[in-house]
Amino acid sequence: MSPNPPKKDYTRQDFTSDQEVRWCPGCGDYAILAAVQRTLPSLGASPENTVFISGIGCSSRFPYYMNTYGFHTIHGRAPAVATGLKLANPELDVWVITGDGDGLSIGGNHLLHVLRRNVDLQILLFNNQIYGLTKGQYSPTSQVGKVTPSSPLGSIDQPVIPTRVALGAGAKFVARAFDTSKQLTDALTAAKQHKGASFVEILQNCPVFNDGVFDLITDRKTGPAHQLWLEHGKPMRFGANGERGLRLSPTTLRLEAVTLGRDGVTEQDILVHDETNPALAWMLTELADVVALGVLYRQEGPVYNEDLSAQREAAKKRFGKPDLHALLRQGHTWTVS
Amino acid sequence: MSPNPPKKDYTRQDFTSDQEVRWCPGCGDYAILAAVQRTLPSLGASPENTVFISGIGCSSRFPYYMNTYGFHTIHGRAPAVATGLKLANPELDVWVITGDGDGLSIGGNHLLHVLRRNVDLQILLFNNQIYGLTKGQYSPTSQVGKVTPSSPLGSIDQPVIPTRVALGAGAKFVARAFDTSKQLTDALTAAKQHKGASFVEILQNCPVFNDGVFDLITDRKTGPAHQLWLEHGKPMRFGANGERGLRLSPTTLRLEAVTLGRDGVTEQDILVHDETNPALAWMLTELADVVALGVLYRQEGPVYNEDLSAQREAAKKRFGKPDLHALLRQGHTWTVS
Amino acid sequence: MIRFAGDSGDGMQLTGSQFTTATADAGNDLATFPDFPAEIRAPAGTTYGVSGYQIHFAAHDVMTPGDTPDVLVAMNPAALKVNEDVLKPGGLLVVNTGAFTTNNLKKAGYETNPLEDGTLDRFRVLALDVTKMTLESVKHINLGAKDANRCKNMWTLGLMYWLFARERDQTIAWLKKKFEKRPELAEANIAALNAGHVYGENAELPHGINAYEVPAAKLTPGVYRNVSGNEATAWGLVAGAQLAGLEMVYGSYPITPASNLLHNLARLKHFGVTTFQAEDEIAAVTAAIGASFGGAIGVTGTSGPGVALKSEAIGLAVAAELPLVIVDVQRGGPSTGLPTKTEQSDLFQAVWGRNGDAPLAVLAAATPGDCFYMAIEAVRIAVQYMTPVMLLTDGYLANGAEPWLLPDLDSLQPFPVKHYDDPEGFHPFLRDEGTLARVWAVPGTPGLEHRIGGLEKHRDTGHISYDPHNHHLMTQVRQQKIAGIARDLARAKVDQGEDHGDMLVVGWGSTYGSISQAVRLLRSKGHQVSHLHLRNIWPLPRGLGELLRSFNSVLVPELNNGQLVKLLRAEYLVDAESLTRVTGQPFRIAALVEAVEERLQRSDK
Amino acid sequence: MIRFAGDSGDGMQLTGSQFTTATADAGNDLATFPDFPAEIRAPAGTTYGVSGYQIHFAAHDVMTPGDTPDVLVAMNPAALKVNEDVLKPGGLLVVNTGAFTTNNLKKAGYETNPLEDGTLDRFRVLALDVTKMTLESVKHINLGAKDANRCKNMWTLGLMYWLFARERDQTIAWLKKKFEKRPELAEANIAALNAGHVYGENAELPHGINAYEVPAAKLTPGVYRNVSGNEATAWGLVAGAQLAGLEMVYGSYPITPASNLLHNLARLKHFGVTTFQAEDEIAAVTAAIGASFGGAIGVTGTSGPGVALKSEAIGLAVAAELPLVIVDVQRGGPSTGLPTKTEQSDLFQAVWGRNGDAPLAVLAAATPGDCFYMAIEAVRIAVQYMTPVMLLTDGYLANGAEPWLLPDLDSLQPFPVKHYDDPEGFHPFLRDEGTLARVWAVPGTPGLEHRIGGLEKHRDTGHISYDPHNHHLMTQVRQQKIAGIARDLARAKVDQGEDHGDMLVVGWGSTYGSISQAVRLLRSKGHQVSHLHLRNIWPLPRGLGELLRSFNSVLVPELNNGQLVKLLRAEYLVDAESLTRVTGQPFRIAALVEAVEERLQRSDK
Ligand SMILES: Cc1ncc(C[n+]2csc(CCOP(=O)(O)OP(=O)(O)O)c2C)c(N)n1
Ligand SMILES: Cc1ncc(C[n+]2csc(CCOP(=O)(O)OP(=O)(O)O)c2C)c(N)n1
Ligand code: SF4
Ligand code: SF4
Ligand SMILES: [Mg+2]
Ligand SMILES: [Mg+2]
Repeated sequence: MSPNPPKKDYTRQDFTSDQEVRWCPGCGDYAILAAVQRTLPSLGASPENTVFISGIGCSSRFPYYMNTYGFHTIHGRAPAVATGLKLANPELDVWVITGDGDGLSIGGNHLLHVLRRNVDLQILLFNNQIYGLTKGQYSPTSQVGKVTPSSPLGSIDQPVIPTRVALGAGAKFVARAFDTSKQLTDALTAAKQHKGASFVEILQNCPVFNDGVFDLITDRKTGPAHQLWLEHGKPMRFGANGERGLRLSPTTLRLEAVTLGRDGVTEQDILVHDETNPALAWMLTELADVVALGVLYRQEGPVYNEDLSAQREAAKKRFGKPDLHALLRQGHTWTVS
Repeated sequence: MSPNPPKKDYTRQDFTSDQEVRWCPGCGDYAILAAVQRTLPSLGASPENTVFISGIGCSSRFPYYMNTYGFHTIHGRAPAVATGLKLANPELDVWVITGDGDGLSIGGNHLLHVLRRNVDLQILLFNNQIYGLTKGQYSPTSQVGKVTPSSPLGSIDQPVIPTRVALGAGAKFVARAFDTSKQLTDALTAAKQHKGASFVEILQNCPVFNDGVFDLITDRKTGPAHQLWLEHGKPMRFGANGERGLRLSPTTLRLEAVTLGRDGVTEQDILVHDETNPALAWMLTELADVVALGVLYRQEGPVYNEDLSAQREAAKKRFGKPDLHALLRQGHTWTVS
Repeated sequence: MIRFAGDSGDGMQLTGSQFTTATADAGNDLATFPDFPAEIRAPAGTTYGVSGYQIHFAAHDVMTPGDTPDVLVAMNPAALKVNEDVLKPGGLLVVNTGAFTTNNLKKAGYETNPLEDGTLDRFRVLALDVTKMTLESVKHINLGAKDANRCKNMWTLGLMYWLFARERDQTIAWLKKKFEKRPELAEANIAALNAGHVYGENAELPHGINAYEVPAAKLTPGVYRNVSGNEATAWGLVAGAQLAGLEMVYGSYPITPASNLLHNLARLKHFGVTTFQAEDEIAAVTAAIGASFGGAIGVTGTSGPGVALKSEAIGLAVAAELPLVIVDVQRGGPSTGLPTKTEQSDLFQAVWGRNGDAPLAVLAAATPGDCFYMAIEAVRIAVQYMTPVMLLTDGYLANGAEPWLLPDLDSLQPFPVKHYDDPEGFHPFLRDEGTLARVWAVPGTPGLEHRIGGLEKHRDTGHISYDPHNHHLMTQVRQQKIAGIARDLARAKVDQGEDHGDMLVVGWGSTYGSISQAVRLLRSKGHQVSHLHLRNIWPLPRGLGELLRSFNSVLVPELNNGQLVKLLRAEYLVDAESLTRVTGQPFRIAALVEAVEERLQRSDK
Repeated sequence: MIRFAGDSGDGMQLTGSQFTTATADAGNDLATFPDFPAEIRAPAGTTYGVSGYQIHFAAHDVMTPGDTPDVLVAMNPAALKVNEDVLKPGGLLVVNTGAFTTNNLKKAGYETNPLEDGTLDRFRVLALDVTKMTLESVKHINLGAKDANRCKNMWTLGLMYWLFARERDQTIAWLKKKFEKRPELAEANIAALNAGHVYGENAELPHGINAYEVPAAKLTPGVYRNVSGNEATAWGLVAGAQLAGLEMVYGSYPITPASNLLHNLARLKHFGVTTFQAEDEIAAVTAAIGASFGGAIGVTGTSGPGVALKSEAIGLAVAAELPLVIVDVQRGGPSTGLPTKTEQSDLFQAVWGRNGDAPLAVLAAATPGDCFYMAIEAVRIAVQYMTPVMLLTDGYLANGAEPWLLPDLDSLQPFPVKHYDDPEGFHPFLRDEGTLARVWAVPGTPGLEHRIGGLEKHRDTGHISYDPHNHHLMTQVRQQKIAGIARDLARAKVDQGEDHGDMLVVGWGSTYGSISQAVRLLRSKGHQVSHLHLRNIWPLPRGLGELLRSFNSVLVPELNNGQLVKLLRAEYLVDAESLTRVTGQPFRIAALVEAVEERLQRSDK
């Protein structure tokens, strides 16, 4: 349906809308917006064929700031709206923007189903472990004990792990990054290149209602000891100088963090990342000392909108040109004269 | 709230209501009903303190046939209704009955959240891989290619694996059985004994709309080769004479089925089931040749309704007797005379 | 009028539909009313497992399946139990004595055998051991007991064909096709069919039972077929999309009695129809909205509980001003209610069931065949006004079938959509001055990149606006746009009778047939009664108020507790009276006639 | 009347509420209207980041925060820009010149400096460099620039206190408490407050600006506090549960402007209140229904979009006949609409927004304090009639505060619930002959095991029933039960004026104050106008029709596009006229007066 536009060299400016950005000063959403606006031109995207679909939340204001097509829908339903859009026009490059409340609370079911169907979309979930827009209630990713206006004595809800929910749903691309990480660009690029539903969790700081929850991971000083950036086929090492790594304990079937050179641990003991192994991805979703970042899991698989197009073509071949006149006359008819 | 009834020796009859059972002849639901009615007396349950909450579907007719309290609610919402009931009266023994459509399609999000919160309930999901009540459309567990009235050219939806969805949600008790399996009783018993949300997937034959989808697994002849009944601390063996087993391939980090005595495989090579290992549970949710049955995963954890009760008690201690008069006068007041 | 009744497993729906086809072939006008149990396949012999199929046919036009059948075929005691009260006194009762075993009698709740205790004396009873005679008729073919027994319905059908002088050819052809792969079954069924017919010819039937012959009805000439409302709706949506020149995306979640809309459309992929079986109703409607945003016509179909779930999202389509068609195949409520029964109780929900001031257009189809035209009209209004349109049908229309004069497709007026593509001065809430519709600019169009959503938009820029005055204006524009649709519509006019008189009976939806027949009867008795049937529920057609005021009284019969009547009273301050029936079944003509006469007498005093 | 306006970060809400408290202490009657931006914290200096707080106080009773302020405090150019049109000509404008930088002027959209270009000549302008004077006043305390700058609002408050002769003690005490842990901040803020006050006393203020003194209002004697609607609703629910002798389960999902109902209740665990923050609105309401099934009073609160999502489940509570209270804190629609603005546009949704005939009771609170009593009434009706009850409030009531005469709790009539416990002849749909309420039998009770659900029940056994006649009866019973609630209610009577006359102004909900004042004004001008304010929307109170017909005309002002007016026309066939305002703001009294006078004149001709 979409016309083939003359190729043009787009810049970040071309993806920036004329609307004033209305997030709180210091909000992590700014960094994510900048990363997306910066990355899109390099991926060959064009403003007219790119669409951002969001639900409701601070994060879901995102489309207004992109000079692309955009739809700020209703709370939790962006994956379903995006699915419908892809059904109408599979040529479009569709991104879903959601939050930990929008995508995992009210919208959890749509996320589950868009992932299992493997509709070709990029889904960016901004996880700030809080409901920002409604002024700071705990969310499905908030830690137990979190004191908020709706949990004055501390939350008793066990949080979900977004990447684990995605794997449980059958997602075929699962990645994680954080708002200010320079590797966010890589994650976005990989997500865009993957055919099918790409799920990217982005840890995002909300300075107003949940300041610093990710500091241990994202801080320049403490970060390196807690960031494990994954690369397919490379040993899983982390630490300021890559001095630590992950090993599989063969007896307990659990991953453990070890230090190279200590207790006789050598490079050989460090597990190599295989992004196609679902069990490994599962283990990486929750580690004790460190957070796995980058692409946890990636696996090609049948893409919903492609299968649908194929089925449509097959039907056309099989049933021929649509003929409403004939359709109405299928079965038994009779003539009154 | 609930009175402590005089202990009585209940029988299956005491749990059988006077309503005629209205499932199709040969429906797997009959066997499940019988198993539940048979098992409850042995668990010390009493009709007046037991409640069955269901959504909508053939399976959700279940409560009518139990001589307990029951609520046949609306499509997909049984976990939320049950949560509310437990909040009002934590003493009750509450069972949720749902189907693959009710629990994983429209109700997927409530299932996710009741599992992550770990509300003390037993959740039985009757999986017949079809929408029975609405006459045979494919469901979220139907296999790709399934031809139904709504997928005349075959379904293109990738199915979910219910136990995997449960693990992804953070479930702490995950089991699987099938309608006519005699071990269903054990699974029900374990579910009841577990504190927190117990998720039991029950493979159920729908002779009318999806006859025989589980035959390979449930058939007397072919079954033993495809049923792996798990026992904590025991090697994972299966086959008519237990001649086969599961081994962890250390190179690929995947489970593989092997035959004892062939290629030098011995009892020592067979992995021992550890029901507390989430990664193992994850791998067991989908095996190539065989279906893992029994308790895949069990782990004690904080129980939502208990934490809530504790918090309520703490609040009572801290804030004392409720005094509405004083409450209204908190903060600034003044007198007009 | 004839009613077939038996166990769910007895094949009564097939029998009924074969009889329908044969009757249509005989040139009669007809209407049908299939009535099946809520259980998928209830245990044999129980009353709640009884499946029925009623056909009304006559030489004049038939509007409803009729109140009380003249002939009842009861294949077992339960079928008799459920239906004995509806058979007209003096009517013909055909029973299969072979099924009147002690066990079956008990299951049906009979203490004594009604065939023996005299309770059936008010009917002409034809008690035959159909089971035995069927088995006889097929014993030369090598069949299992079950398959042989299954031919009972064809034996019965054969007898009825004889009784009503119907042709067997088409049923024989159908049986051959159906059992192509098992010719022995085809043979057996045909043998049973013929045996039943022969029995009628030869047997000495008791006094008063003999072959009826209903002469052919005078129908408009043309090609006919039988059509159910869900078929006609599906085809109408396809026709509407073609007339608009658009692809269609149908998002739905199965629900009785709307599911077979999805089934019908799923077979039409080659017509540019994409069906999407969503995870729930909310995903179904939001996917349809996404599709409309993408430039296709988004359609979603469901029944009452599903519409309730969709109401927040429908509000989004109202605010974003996107085209959307919502088909509500109404069923008995509240809540799960009576899922397999019909009702007209979602009118309030359709017109007013949303948060905020969220106006949209509401249409209602009057007959199964009318669903075709109303579906086209729904698509037209949606795309021409950039608005959601709710199309109300119901379980009775959806499953009931009627002979339908096939439309001349060339006579349908196309309404091609041109998506907007001019970047000059563009913003997404630019409006057409006439229709007040905003432009439909579609992703993929260079230079029209824009953002829409559920927040209030500024009238002149399309940007988010919290400006109080602008919100007031936009609220009014949304209302005026919908009210303005009435300009496109024909003025209100009566369907039958004069445009003034003693009483105007105002109906909507599936009561068309019963009201129409009742009014015909009343008029033939000399009453000054007219009938007006509303197809446009919102906005109401121009001139309706005047028309209502031209009658001494207004009666509004509805299969609900009084909904349209409130709308009319609020709009026109006319003292319209309500007549309600919430039994999950259509109005009985006699009851309508009686209600009208009673009121006319009352006002005479 | 005074309006404080500044950047979101300027602390205007705190300033306003302190001024409110001081004013209440001075014995004035008052009403407030906080008005904050939709963004959590919009960039400084922009017009959409302006936060306002308006207080109306007077010696007579005050009903609304007033139309046009007499005094406007504008802390920056954006605040001036947004508010300059509302200040009364000749009103006092206080501006902080320190914030009138070129950059800020540009951000606010001023081309030239309004302080210099003469555009403000119509006001009495008091242009002060508040920033500079504040920094001066706190420089003896060792503070960072940011903290020092933040004291501006207290400086301004001090000046206002001087202008209106208010006491500073209570604000000083409050500051000490607030900054207990950072005494230097307390000290600075107090210093600024005092400095502002001193400035007023000493400065040579321009001609025409001097200390106002508003004498104390004549209020009913008693203990007062300020209360917002969401506080009063929360406390009323708790009181209702206590009067019923029940535990309460409040299921909710956060949504503006209902969230702080959840927050308020979450602090009351020791009152037997369990709050459950659900995963969405559907889980929130179904959990509340589950709790009611379990014998507690289930309550759920939300705003319009949330009610839309809950509508299917509310139908279940109607069908299962379980008590349930739904609080709808209305906001601007349709769809996401204007989430932080007020509106009364969910009335249709409340009364009719469900599938099927699904009647329930609808109440509407008139003032913040009234929320307390209406919440109790909602609980009473829910448990006495075994029905869902919808309580309508709105964003204006929810956040606006008014002085509230504290209720005498002992005078509230208890309505203790006794759960049913007699197995003799029990079935779950046994009804009370008077109220038609079914019995409330609770899991855990021996001998009363039973099953309920959304399918139709038999009237005499409580079992599932597909019987047509029974469905008709049950539909009617459900309707009669709700209609019967009117027997319990006081007959309709006017709130102000005679029970007959030229015009009756009928209002509901948060327009109470403006209508009441407008009618007072009209009556003082000699017009025969009365005011009736509906708190019972469904069923309507007895005698309402007669009353409406006792006036020559009826006007229904609503903050929506005309909803109650339709209900009244449909019910009583009275030609009630609609007056609408959908600006997200309360009615202006002058506009009401004008609208009424215009109509009275029209009918004189
Ligand atoms: C149906 C509905 N329910 C509730 C809301 C209120 N609401 C808006 S955003 C939000 C949560 C936002 O949290 P999240 O998705 O984490 O986004 P964030 O603001 O943190 O970026 C809620 C509860 C709504 N707009 N619509
Ligand atoms: C809101 C709503 N949507 C749809 C339906 C229709 N419906 C009833 S049961 C069902 C699916 C049942 O499937 P499953 O849960 O697998 O149960 P089964 O009948 O197979 O036991 C559907 C779609 C409904 N009752 N309510
Ligand atoms: S509230 Fe938090 S998430 Fe929302 S804009 Fe402000 S800082 Fe960002
Ligand atoms: S349709 Fe299938 S699942 Fe439903 S009752 Fe019949 S056999 Fe059982
Ligand atoms: Mg968040
Ligand atoms: Mg199923």
